[in-house]
Amino acid sequence: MTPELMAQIGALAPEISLTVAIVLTVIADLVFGARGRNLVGALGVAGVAVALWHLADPAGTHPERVFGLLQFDGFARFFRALIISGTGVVILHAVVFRGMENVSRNEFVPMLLGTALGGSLLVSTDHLLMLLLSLELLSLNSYLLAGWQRKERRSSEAALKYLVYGALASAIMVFGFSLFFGLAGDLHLSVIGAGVAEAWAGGDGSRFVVIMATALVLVGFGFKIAAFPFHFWAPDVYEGSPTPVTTFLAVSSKAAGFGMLVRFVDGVFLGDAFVGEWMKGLGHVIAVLSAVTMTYGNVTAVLQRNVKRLLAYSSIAHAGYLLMGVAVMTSSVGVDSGLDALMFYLATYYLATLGAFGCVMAIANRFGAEDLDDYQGLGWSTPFIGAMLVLFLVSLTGLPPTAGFVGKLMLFQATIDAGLYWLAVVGALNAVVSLFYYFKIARALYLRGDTEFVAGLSSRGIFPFLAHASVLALGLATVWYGLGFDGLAEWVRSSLL
Amino acid sequence: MELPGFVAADSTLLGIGLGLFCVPFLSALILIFFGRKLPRGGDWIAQTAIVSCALASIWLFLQVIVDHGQPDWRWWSATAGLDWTWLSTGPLEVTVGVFFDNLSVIMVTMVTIVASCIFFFSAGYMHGDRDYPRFFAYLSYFCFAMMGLVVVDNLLFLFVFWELVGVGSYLLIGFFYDQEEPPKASLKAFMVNRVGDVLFLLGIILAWNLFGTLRYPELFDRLAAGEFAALPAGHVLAGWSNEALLTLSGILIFCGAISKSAQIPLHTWLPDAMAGPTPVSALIHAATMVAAGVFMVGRMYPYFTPDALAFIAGIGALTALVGATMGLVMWDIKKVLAYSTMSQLGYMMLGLGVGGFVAGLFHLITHAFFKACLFLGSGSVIHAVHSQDMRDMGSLRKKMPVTYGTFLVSTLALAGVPMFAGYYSKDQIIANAMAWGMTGSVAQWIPLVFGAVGAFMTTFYMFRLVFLTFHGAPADQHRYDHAHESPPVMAIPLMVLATVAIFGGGTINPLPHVEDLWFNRMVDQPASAATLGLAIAAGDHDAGHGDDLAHGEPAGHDEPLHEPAGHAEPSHGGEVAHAGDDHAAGHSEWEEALHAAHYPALGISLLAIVLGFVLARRMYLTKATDPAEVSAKFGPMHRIISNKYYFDEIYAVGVVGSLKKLNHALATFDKNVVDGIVNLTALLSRLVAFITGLFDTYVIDGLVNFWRGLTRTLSSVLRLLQSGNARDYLTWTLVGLIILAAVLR
Amino acid sequence: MSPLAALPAMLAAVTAEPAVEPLAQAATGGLVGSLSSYMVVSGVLFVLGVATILTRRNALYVLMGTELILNAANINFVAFARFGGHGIDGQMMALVVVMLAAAEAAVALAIVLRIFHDFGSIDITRTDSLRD
Amino acid sequence: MDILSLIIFSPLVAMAAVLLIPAGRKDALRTACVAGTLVPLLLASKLWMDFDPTTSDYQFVTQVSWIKSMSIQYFVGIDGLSIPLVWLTTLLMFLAPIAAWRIEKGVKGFMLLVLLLETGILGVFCSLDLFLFYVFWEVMLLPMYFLIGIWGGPRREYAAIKFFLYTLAGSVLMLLGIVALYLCVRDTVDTPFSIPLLSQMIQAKELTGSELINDGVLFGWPFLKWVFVFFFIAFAIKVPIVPFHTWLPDAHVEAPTAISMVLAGILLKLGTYGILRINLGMFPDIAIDFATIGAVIGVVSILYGAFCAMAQTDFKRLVAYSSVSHMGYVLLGAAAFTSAGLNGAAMQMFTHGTSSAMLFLLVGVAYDRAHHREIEGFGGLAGVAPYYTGLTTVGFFAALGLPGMSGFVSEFLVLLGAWEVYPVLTSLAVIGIVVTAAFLLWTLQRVFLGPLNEKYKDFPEIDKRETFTLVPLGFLCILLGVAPQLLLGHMGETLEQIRSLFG
Repeated sequence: MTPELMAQIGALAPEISLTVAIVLTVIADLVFGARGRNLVGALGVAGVAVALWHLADPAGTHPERVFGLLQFDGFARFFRALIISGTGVVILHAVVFRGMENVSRNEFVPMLLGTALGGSLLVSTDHLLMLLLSLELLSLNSYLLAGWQRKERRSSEAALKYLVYGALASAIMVFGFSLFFGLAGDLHLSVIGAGVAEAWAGGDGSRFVVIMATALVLVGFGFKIAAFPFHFWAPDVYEGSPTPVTTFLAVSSKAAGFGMLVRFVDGVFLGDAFVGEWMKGLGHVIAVLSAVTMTYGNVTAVLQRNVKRLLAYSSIAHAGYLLMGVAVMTSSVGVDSGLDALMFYLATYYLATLGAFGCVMAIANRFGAEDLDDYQGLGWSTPFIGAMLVLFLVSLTGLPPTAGFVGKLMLFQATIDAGLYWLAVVGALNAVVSLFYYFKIARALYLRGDTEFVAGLSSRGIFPFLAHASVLALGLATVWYGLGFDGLAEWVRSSLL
Repeated sequence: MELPGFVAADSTLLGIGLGLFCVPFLSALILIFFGRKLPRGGDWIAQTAIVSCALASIWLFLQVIVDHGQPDWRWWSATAGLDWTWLSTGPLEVTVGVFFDNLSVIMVTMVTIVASCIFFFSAGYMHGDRDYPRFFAYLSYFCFAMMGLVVVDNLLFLFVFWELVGVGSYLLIGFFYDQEEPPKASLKAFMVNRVGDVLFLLGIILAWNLFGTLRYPELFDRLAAGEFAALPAGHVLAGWSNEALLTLSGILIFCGAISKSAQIPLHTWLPDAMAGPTPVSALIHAATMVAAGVFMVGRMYPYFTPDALAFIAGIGALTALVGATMGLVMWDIKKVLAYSTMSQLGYMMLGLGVGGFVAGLFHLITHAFFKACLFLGSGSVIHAVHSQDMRDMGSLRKKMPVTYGTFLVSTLALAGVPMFAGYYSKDQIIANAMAWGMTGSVAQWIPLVFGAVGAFMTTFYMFRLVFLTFHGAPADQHRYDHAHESPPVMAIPLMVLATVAIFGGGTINPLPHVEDLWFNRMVDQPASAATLGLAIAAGDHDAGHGDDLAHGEPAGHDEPLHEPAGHAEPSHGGEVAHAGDDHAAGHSEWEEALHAAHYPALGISLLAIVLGFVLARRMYLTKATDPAEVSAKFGPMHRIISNKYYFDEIYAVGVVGSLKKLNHALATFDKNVVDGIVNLTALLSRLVAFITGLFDTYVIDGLVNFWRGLTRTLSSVLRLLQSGNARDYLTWTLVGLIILAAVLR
Repeated sequence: MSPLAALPAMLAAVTAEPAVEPLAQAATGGLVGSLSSYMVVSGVLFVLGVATILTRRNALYVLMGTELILNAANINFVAFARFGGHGIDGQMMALVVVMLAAAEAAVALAIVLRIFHDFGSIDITRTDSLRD
Repeated sequence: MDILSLIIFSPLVAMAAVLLIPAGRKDALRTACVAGTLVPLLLASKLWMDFDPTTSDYQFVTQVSWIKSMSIQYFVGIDGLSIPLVWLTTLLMFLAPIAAWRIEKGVKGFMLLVLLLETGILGVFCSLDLFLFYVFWEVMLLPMYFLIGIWGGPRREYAAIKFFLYTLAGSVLMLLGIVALYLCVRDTVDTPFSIPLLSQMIQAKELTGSELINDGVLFGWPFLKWVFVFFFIAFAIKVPIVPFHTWLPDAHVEAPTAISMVLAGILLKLGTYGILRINLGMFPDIAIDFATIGAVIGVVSILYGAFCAMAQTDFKRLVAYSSVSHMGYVLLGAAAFTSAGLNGAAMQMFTHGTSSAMLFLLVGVAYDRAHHREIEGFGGLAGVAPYYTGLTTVGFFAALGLPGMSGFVSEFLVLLGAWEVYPVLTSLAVIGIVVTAAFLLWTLQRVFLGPLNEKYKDFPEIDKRETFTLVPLGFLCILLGVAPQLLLGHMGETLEQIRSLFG
């Protein structure tokens, strides 16, 4: 074992600690069985904590390039942080989630950790093979997690839909990979980029190949980030799967998808051999894609009654917003400004969505309510959760003084700067539409029903406390980054590709 | 400007000026807040306040007349030191001070005296009313506003108090708030006035734009110096000549007076206003507030161009006639007086309009006293018989001699019978009207004609009133039996006013030398600053008032405004003198006409009086008395006498009947057309309001909900895609793939 | 020089696109024809896979369709690696894909069993309780 | 901490205090809120005393770097335009919890939101940094939504969301405008959000920082014109100006009395404040192009609002529409660019703040007792509630611009200033004065005068609490009518400076 090999392994410390956590949780499950529920949860959280601690990189002397497959740069760190910490919060909530009481949570935790592992590798690699591996690690776990509630018919249906859809999407993407491989003769994104440029110069036929390959691959990405028209799985799966899984899909999985997309776009299309007109076309397509996606998501969300489904559509809409960033990247100017805005927005979206789902789960735990009609007047019974939920919704709408507002600000700024005025206006108007359905939740919580106190089920113990604490922390972070977002902005800026 | 040989110092003047409206205001405040707790509802506070005001103004009055021991009639005016900056931002500065001249001194004296009488009268009249203190609070408040109106030194504040006076009237007309009529009447009064006031306001704004100041002396100086500010280019009125602008502004300003002084066509509120308590009618709708319009016109007199004055004269004449005609047919004693007031105000405007500045204002003063007396008298009657309908009255002179006496005196004064106050002022108006007719085109005779006919009718309806009320047989025995003379607190004010009604002229010489009348000696007709200014503005501009400004000696300019322009020449220099010459020339010609008109006018009015009296007597007095005696004593002669009366009745039917028809027609015109117009506008505005309301609900809200609607429809369409069928999803994916490939090309 | 230059011609063959000049150029190369034949096969497989997915309602068939697509990709990888003559990246990729396909199949079977258990059929058009 | 920041954030401190009080102890909560709103009032009064009226510069300025990454500053300060509104805000927000004393439902939440609202409003008036301005601007919306939506009348949900959507639609456009401006100067200056700096640069035509300015012609309009329009729409919706006004009647009518008072008294002023501060103060050259349109819209609002008010049968709706009419004067005066016009507009903002607040309180008194607002349903209340009637009369006369009351001064100044420029429009606007008087006095007559409606023969007289809320406002109306210089003196210099922008 040469020292630099050791160093490279050291760079993998977060992933390794996740793996360890997986193993330990499985063992704990074998040993203690159902009784070890809290222990398993604790181990999972601990693993995440350790991973994050490693990610913070106290030593700070890890090489960026590992095994020629992984690129542990700031970008990777940013996304890994989001994915892993998100998973941690999900585990916290999953342990106390009443919807899953009749099923074993002990395998659930390692599976979640596995998805986190896949995600963190996915955003770190710039090699198609590694990318494929980690992507499938993420996906396959997700399929199973979606169907976790054995007694739930809807759960298994969700799993099936997710599976079929995912299988097709990934297959198509792989086919696209193969074409790219053919064009470049290599699996490294940068080389592929060079190959693409060359091929584009090569005449109509090879351009056609480039286009086909790009389209095929975009299908795969579109599926992961749930962008129109590859989003169809999202509402059904979000609604059907257990809420913790929904949360994971909405947060970590989406983050991973975007990380992958950005890295791919950056490596392949924005490489050194930069092809102007081609990028222009691609940029416009992505811009349109983003506009359509956000509009579709917002508009369709308006009539939803089920909160999870509603949030699913909202997450589609936000995918559209995030695509604004990609559009800016691929537009003639502002690779960095676009990526900057995208990552910042992703962070804010992550805080708000995680928090919102946390509140939804808390309400579900307490009152078993998942539909707007059951939410009526509950805000008066759980002032804290209610207020927090409103706060997160405000952030998702993009109003000050929350982080969501700053995220939108960044996006609009980048978009206008790139000259995509129409896209900025569409985004602004979409914000108004989104207000309309987000505040249906707030309305149900406070404006409807009577103000008298509804007891509901109370839950004691360390994990419920931690779950609430996490919600509070997320809320504080949302406000904090809404008012003083220097730290976040710095981090994002330092994490650009 | 210092006061020529005037004993009172500025500070005294200022003290009086402020006191005149502060003291009533304080009493109003005290009464409104603590009235109920005070003994006797605190009426004594209000009375003390107003009496002290009266004393102060009388003192001032005497100061003006008597200077250094012997009479000195010289006109003076003073801005009494106070120069308070009301608002000042950037170029905009409005300061306000107290301003006295003979006119305002006379005015406050009149107002305070009449008011004092009425305050005491009210103590009897309103005795035992639930809101007794509130009544006096309102009265005091009104006096405060009225005083302010008189003593302020600029047009804007005149307008301010003008509106406050209107509020006083609004409150007092609607004093019996829990009845059906008074609130409506008060609303009508306020609204009709509001219409005139906004026009007034526009006039003020125009004046401001023309001269950049609203303080009388400065305003008239700049006007006389022809310092017209040019309107900004591109302004709608930018093309107009100075004269046209001045006329427009003058007429707009006069519009305020039209509504306030119940001139055609904004007079309709006045009769309704009689719904208020009678003392209120006496104070506000006879003596003071309605006269404020006349006072304003007098105050702004130098500002009016000949055209504007002609307009004023026309309106006045029309009002004088129409008012009188309507007075003929009323049975409600107060309505008769109301229409009479209206027509008298028309006389005043007429007088002012035809150039009889002194005559018009003189009539304002005299009329105030006897009309107040008449109203109080009617009040006393109503108090006695608890009815306002003359057909319920009759023969009251035996029961209430004091009331009768005073009432009769005032009637004579109003009719303009020689040796009574009204005679001296009214004749001057007629004379002026005649002179105007003589010095001008044919159309200028109209005021005289209308005035004369009006004078005849005035006499007629006043005596009809007197006969029906105080003479003849009691129409309603029951009421008659319960009728009684009013208590001294009501009677004494009547006497005071009646006294003034007799001696208000300052002489009882039936053929006085007009110039010797006290009012004529105290008040001089100001030269028309408009004429001067326009003349100068017409002449070469920069040289003319350029150095006038340079020397900036206002005295040189405001002398001619207040001295008889006839002997104004010495004090002028340059263009002003030149203009002054023309003016003086025109004036002397006018003097001759006036002189020539004097006796014919006298003849005309006497004729009118006699005619009116005889007619009234035959119709209402004799017809009423005879049947009783005849049927009692001489049955056989009954038919003959009654035949005799057939004459009367034929006569009545013949002449008066047609008159009545005419009046009915006019009355209906008034009721249906004029009121109709008011109602129509109200209706229209309601209609517009309704339509706008609809527009609001459907169109604009529609636009608003458009987004929501669109979103919802789109939503319900788009969700069809989400069929839940996995294979559809897969299909869509591949479709998406193809689309992507296609667009990427 | 990699077969890139020739690639358009082969795809042209697949997508029936007349591209005369590259073909002529391709004729000079030795192994061109065979690469193009691989391409044809993979293209056909891809189309078959898509067709399967679109026509069959049985979940397993659908998944098999995806397998077909994956295999089409595999053929590409291997062919390109072989003819492109750079290393064994392609072969490795192919192996990985096969492996992943197996894993996916395992997961898929589990889920499909659940579906059969819950819905009594594995017809993907019948599982539509989740919808708008 | 400087006094301005103290004023802005002291309500937040009070919020913390209120949070600690258990929800059950309602009176404690109310008292705490009143105390919490009293502090800013006192501080603002001190501010008024210390204010130097002889300069048009910003005073009590605090300028500290806040967010480095976008060089956003915490930049607050006031000038003659904002200080009256700041003081008015603190006053009305102090009266609001007193007026809302009778509210029993969710007292704690109510008081918290009121305090939050106060911070938001004060922030908007004080902030000189566009970002800060926008943050406060939006912070205001949320409490308002819940205050209307939770404590409002029957149609509160509709009213609340309508208000919210409307204002948001406007403010997102404003946000785009702000961002665009930021992009223009991002590279050239180090405080790209500072309102004073931006105004100065725009007037000096120094906005060359971005290609937006150079080749920024969108749909045939120069880019800055769009920015102007975006800002204007945002503010116009807030004012509200016909045809953006329809949220207002619903919001005002459904909101609880105290909130209607705040809405009419302050929130509407935010719009006109923005127009004066940003549209005029920042883009004078563009503002001139839109002046006539502005004046026309203003007059339309005046007449339209007045006529609509006349058509109402609902007491509160009538008052709401009268607000539309009154705010029209502000626009008319502002569009004239004359000294008198601007002074009138600025003063009208203050006077309408007092008079309309008074009207809503008065309506609230009637509603609390009768539980309906049908004008025809009342009648002859003067007999049973003389003091209530007296106060109402004062309020109505103040609202119809009676001389001697503040309304007259502002309206007179507006007309005076506007007449030089738009004689015809002004002459039309005068009709509004008449109609306003008509519907107010007509209402007075129908509700308070005439024979007593037997249903209300034991109509309770206005109580001390309500009187306490009404008297200060009435007093202000009269005081400023008698001595407008008290107010104008503070505003004059600033407005003169704004006017000087138009030559």
